[in-house]
Amino acid sequence: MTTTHPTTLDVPLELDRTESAAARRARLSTGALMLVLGALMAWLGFGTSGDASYALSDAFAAVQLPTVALPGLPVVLVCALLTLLAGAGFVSGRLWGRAKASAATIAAAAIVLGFVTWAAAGRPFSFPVQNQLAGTIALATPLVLGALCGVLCENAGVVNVAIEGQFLTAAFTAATVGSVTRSITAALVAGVIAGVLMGAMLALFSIKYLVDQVVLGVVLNLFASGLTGFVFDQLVQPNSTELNRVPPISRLEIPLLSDIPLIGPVLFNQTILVYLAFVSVPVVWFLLYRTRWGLRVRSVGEHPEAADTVGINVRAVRWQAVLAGGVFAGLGGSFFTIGSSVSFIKDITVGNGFIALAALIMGRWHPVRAALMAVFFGFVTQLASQLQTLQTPMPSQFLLMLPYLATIIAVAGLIGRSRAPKADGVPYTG
Amino acid sequence: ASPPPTATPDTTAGTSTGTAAAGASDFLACMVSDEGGFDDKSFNETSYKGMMDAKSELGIQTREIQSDTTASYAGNVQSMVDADCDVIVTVGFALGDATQASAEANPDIDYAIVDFAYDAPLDNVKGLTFNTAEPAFLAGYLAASMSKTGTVGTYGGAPYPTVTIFMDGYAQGVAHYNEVKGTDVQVVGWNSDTQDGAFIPGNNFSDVAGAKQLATNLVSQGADVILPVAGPASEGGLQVAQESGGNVVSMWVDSDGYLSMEQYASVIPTSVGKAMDVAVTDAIRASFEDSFDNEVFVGTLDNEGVYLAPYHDFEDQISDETKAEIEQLKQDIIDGTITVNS
Amino acid sequence: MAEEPADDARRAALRDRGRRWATTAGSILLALLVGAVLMIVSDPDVISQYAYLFTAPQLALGASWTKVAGAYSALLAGAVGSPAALAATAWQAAPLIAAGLGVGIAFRAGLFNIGAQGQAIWGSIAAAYVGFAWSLPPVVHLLVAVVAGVLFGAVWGGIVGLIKAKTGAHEVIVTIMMNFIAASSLAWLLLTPAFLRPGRIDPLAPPIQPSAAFPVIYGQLHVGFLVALVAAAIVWWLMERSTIGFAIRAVGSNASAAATAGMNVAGTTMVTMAISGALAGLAGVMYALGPGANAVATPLSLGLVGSVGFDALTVALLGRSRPVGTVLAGLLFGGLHSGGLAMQSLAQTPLTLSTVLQALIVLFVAAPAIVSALIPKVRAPRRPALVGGEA
Amino acid sequence: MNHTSGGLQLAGITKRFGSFTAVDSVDLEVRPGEIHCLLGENGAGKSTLMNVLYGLLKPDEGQIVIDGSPQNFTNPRQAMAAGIGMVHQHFMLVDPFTVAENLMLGREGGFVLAKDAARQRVRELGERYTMPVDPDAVIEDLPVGVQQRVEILKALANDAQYLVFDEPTAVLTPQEIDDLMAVMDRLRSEGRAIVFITHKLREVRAVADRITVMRRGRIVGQAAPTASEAELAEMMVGRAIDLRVAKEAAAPGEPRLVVTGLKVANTAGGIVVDGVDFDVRAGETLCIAGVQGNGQSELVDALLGNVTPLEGTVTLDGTDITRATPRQTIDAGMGFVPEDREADGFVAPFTIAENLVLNRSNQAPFAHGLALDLAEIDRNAVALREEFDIRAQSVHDPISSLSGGNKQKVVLARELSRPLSVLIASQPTRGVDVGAIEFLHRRIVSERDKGTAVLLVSTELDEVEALADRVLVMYRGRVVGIVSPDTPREVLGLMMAGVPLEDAQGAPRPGKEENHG
Ligand SMILES: Nc1ncnc2c1ncn2[C@@H]1O[C@H](COP(=O)(O)OP(=O)(O)OP(=O)(O)O)[C@@H](O)[C@H]1O
Ligand SMILES: Nc1ncnc2c1ncn2[C@@H]1O[C@H](COP(=O)(O)OP(=O)(O)OP(=O)(O)O)[C@@H](O)[C@H]1O
Ligand SMILES: [Mg+2]
Ligand SMILES: [Mg+2]
Repeated sequence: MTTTHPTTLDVPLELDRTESAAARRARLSTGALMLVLGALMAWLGFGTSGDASYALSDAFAAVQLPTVALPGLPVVLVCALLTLLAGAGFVSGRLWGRAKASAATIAAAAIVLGFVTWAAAGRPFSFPVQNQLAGTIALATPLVLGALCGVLCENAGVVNVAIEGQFLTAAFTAATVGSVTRSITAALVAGVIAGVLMGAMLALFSIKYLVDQVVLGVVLNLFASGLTGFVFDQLVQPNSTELNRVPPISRLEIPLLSDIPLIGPVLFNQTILVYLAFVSVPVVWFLLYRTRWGLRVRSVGEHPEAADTVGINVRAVRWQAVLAGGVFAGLGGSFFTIGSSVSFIKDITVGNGFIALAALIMGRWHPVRAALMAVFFGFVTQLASQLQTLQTPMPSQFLLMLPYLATIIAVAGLIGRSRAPKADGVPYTG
Repeated sequence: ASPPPTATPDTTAGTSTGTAAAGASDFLACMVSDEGGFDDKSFNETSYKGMMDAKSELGIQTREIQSDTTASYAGNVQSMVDADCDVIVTVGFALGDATQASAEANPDIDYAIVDFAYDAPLDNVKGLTFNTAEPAFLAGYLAASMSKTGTVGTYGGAPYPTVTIFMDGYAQGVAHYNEVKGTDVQVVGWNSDTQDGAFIPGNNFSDVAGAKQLATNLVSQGADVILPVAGPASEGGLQVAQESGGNVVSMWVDSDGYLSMEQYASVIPTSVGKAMDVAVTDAIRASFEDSFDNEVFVGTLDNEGVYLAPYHDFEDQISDETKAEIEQLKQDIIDGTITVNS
Repeated sequence: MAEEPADDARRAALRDRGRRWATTAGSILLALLVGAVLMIVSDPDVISQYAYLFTAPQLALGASWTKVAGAYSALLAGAVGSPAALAATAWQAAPLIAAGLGVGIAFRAGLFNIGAQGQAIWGSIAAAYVGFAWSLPPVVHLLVAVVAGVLFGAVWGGIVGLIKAKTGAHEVIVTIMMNFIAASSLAWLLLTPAFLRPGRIDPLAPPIQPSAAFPVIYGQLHVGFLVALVAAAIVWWLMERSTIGFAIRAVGSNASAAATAGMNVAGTTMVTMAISGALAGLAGVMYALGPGANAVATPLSLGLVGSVGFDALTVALLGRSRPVGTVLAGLLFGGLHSGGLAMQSLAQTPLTLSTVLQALIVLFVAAPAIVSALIPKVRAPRRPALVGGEA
Repeated sequence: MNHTSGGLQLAGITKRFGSFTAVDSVDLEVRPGEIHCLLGENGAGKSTLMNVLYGLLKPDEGQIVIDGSPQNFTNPRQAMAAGIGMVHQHFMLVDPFTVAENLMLGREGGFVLAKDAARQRVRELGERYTMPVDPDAVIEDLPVGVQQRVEILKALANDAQYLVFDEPTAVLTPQEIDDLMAVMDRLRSEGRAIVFITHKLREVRAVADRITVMRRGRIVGQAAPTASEAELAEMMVGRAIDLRVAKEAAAPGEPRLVVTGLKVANTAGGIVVDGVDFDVRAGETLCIAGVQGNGQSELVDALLGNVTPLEGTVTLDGTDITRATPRQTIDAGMGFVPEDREADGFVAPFTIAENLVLNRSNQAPFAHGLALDLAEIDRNAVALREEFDIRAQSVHDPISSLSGGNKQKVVLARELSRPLSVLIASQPTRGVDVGAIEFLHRRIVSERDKGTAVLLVSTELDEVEALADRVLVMYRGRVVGIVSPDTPREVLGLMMAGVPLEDAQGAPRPGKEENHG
């Protein structure tokens, strides 16, 4: 007998579509946000006077690009107008597909340009564009690596709240080993090993002993903080000349590429860790989405029973993913000491592991999106820090809150509910 | 929390610092750090050095306790009372209340507090304060004279008065230079009008990486002489200077960085010194010798409680003319011909 | 009709409870052992003695023993060695209990409140402000200050609940960011005229008036500790005997079934976060209004609440999010804190060791199989001792 | 039947979970070229036995022998290598993966995924077994029937000689079941052996060569394919079962629930209920029949107030409840038995007593102000346990300790313990064994007889036939027709696939399994 019935359901149901409640909420809140920011900018704009100058190169850059002076008032007002238009487009629901994406891009650019112009207009200093980019990269590097660690763990179904702890142990180990050996390579290897060992603790307790993974992450962070702090107090600090004098890390200049004006020195004259971070993003993407291993990792994070029924050793794959994640967390942690040529101090990672976790969730567990979110956070943080030096009217404490506020706004207004891998955090007992 | 009063005087710390003169006394000097701890490469550490100096000089016993949280200050001071200390030195304005309460309850013990002075002086507490604006003024003048870009910079660890006083003095020094020389040297990182500037996120005096980022921001705007006022995080400024290929120099604060940060000696033109160690040693000595008084000590250029450190390697790069001008300014400040607002 | 569970079921439950206690005791023991090893290997003076391990073992062992025994006896003395030490432990435990209760309530609603830190900061700000800026009659002043702190904590927590309920934003991200914002807000407030001491510019708020401080009972033991115990009792009633608790537990265990049964999941999320924040705020109140060793409360300043928000997570975890467990866990960690201070001053052992111990204890309790593997007599309970989102 | 002797033997297999013996020294023989049906009520141990065979569970005792050689599987890979393939009771498909990715999982070949080869393989298999699927379709976008097809292809991909189909038909339309039977026929004629597990006795009788019945982990007997349904049911449960529900003809009164022009979107924004009109009268049961995933769930969600409809109105006893919240619809007298019991029906760690007041926990008599009245809650629980024959040691036990049928009794007891205007029951007997079905059906009928309007959603035609006074067939969010429950199964089946009543009545029906009776 053959399947001749015209009636069998063998194609996806083709339904009339309406906007889903979630999409509608995201659209409206995005639009409202744009309107508010646009209005705020317009209001601020009228008080703007003088030019805002943008220095395309750093003061001491070898190749000096011109400094561009933008007239404050008109630029801020135009940016405000663009933002308002985009916001109106979103709220009205008239924008679809590419138009919507373009509007969002334009609004984002207008918001940044408008506010920086407002802040820089009439100030005695110019806004250093190149340094803004360089600072973004420096701040984003460990976040990207930490988020990648989380991407690997959580796609395999192991929640990783312990990135902070992995960072901290790696930073400590790298600093100590680097100080003793005077070798960057040895330090990085040590940092990676520390990250992997912390990963192994996470794996052991979550996969073998089925400890609640969030609980475990919190405890591991505390453990890392206590352990590094104790050994630091007891052993390293009294002998800091031998044990805590990190060797300088040199920049590797990539010929030709580093000569590109503006971005060349930023992107192609960096330390090995920065290159590693940015190469890691496509590597992790490739591993996850194009290899046998990645397929298995994602399957055990989504439906471990299904993986089990086709003969995949769920626990082994989870172990592998968590340990592999440890490599990236180890590199990210090393950045805080070795990567910035800075000696270890207690709790040097100051919550960056949590920010990496936030980037991971905001990036919806996808390596590229998570990395972009890390870069977003780095960008806003650098912007806030840079604006402090422009003598803007905003108190410095408010500026320093900016990245955190921006993250809440982004996650509440633009991103909303995000779906984790289905088995994320669920121990496999089968 | 107050540990029970069972302790015998500490010996571990003492042995490492060198033994006292013969006939070690049973006079006990004690110190309570603030949250930074005695390894902060900054005022806790310098104050601690002052106590250690007193120990080797006077042959007394010492004892110290680090505070981990703000809430443990009172308990820690009390534990020193319980340990029968003769003089208790507390470090930092944050210990002001705990010190006051303890001093009022124990009129027989002498107290000294670093970086703080009470509006209504207490009989048995000596405030040790430092008018660092004075040497910072000189540093600002020097910085302006050294700058090739016409821009100099400063940043702080947190907007505390003990920090901003440096930044303000520095900016005034630059302004004075501009006035005298008719130049227009700019200061990034401090705005004298709003009394606000560039600070490390999280009020973090130990975040060297954050400090480094901040110093990089200043340099990207053309600052070529930097005064970091951020305790151990000031190292970030030195690093940026060292990696700048000779374009940037960075000063140091509290102690002479040429000596304490010797791996960066080549980029430190001078330091804005704050002789907390000397003040602490003096206070302990006074208590030991029964000449303790409650008069607030204000470190000034005049009494050398604050100072501009020697130029060391930069001796040759600073013109004799500038040196002479700075010497004159120092004299003018001492004489009161020039006043530095702080 | 007899509604008693069968006898052997009850016996199994009892046995389980016994095993849980044994596991906890075993965990503490193991943690202390690991801590001892850590102390020995990280002390160059002690380790140097190990060079003579084969020629003169008594040197190495003696040095190790001196080191470890010295540290732990100081720890013990500082935690429970005297009435004053006990009072100090209670002082440390009070905020841990309050914040631990808050984190625990959120856990039971399936929410992970990493934001207790920020909520405690706001609690301390509000309580301290009322404490120093307002003048009210004695008892009233204290009450108003406490209520203000609790209220601000509730608002700061409630905002997270609101954002989560309205937009679906992950509470972990939002609370992390809110912690940073709370800390920055405090830093900023401390420099505003309203919070500066008259005539001074140090970032240190004026001392609170005596009328707003918790009355001292003995040594460092103050009424705030009793307030924490009362809070635990209220939380117990709320969770086990009230309709709100019923809804919180239902939403935490199965939000979708709760919604189908007519419960308002978004509303419950908000209420839970507000209650959680209120309790964390109460922890902040303890720091702001609790008289310290000199019977004077520490003035509002940066770092006043320490890391209570993060310690509270471990307290709630160890206490299985249950009020009684939280009180006991709070006392244990309070003892570790006050003992740790004694260990630092008496035995020159860094305070960070008590952090290590704290983490290890929770880690071992969470994995009873390890404890029973290492200590043969201890059998693991059937149900693990820690909860995440379970009711 | 062209195959060698030997076949597959399970000898003395025992599997315990803690102190509970799920499979108790079971012997089973499967011969090449046969379809061997395994019957048994829920929890009898069928899946457990098959999981042992497939290497997912390690038996405590016993031996697996294939073609004379004893096997010792420690994981499914070895079982697959020995020629065993299995379609599991619950979907073992990774939702966000494509069909090709699911098929290649576990047998990917090289380190870098060869997706083209996998696509090719899907097409080949689909052609060979006349079960075409788009290799690039993402599983979560596919209807359940196609998902089941993917599962079957997965099992066939290894050229397995022994196939286990564990309840594959539970989610299929009658037509899809026909197709599956045809595929099974074809596999049998190729000489492969199939173990077929199902609860639908009709199917058993259609395809089985041999029937083995299990009860409480043991084999209780063999039956011939000619045995009647009543005989099979009795073997399974161990007592005579009345397969027909005794009920009087309905005496419908006023319309109580009236739905007009209802339009509902799912969470992704697809319009899955598209202009539905119907009413349910007092004292009648309206059944919504249809294949799972045709908008029934969303329709019911909208009625309860869990989702807000895009258009249309719903009234309950004349009151507009279109935009009411679940709280309001419940208070207005709507009783609700959700489709997914575990997800929506109860709170697993809560006690039976707590679950029995789940939707009235903040109302008198169970609460006064903020305080719960525990005594009253207990009293209520004890009474309902008695009335609904809930088999539990104590009402203070967590509901999770109950069997599926008893969990469902708790849910139904909760809903029926208060005066209702309308009872909405979705799949009230899914995964429940024959004995409990009997009880649940009787209670639903008696609620109807009290004058409650009953809206029953079911994908099981047997249940529809047993309970309905009128049958509404839904297909892709629309009403295909409202017909009498006497309508022939074939016609209902075609309607469930979207064919309007008139066309369905006229359509010639090929097929061989109409030999029931
Ligand atoms: N992993 C497990 N742990 C404990 N008990 C289990 C486990 N798996 C199955 N059981 C129990 O073993 C018994 C047999 O279950 P099994 O799934 O084999 O039944 P079944 O015959 O397939 O029932 P159904 O028709 O409902 O699929 C049930 O009582 C079930 O609760
Ligand atoms: N995970 C488990 N661990 C231990 N015992 C279990 C487990 N699951 C089920 N059981 C026990 O197995 C027995 C059968 O449970 P199960 O849920 O399979 O019942 P059932 O026969 O399927 O009933 P029903 O037909 O009503 O669903 C019960 O006594 C139950 O307590
Ligand atoms: Mg069952
Ligand atoms: Mg089964």
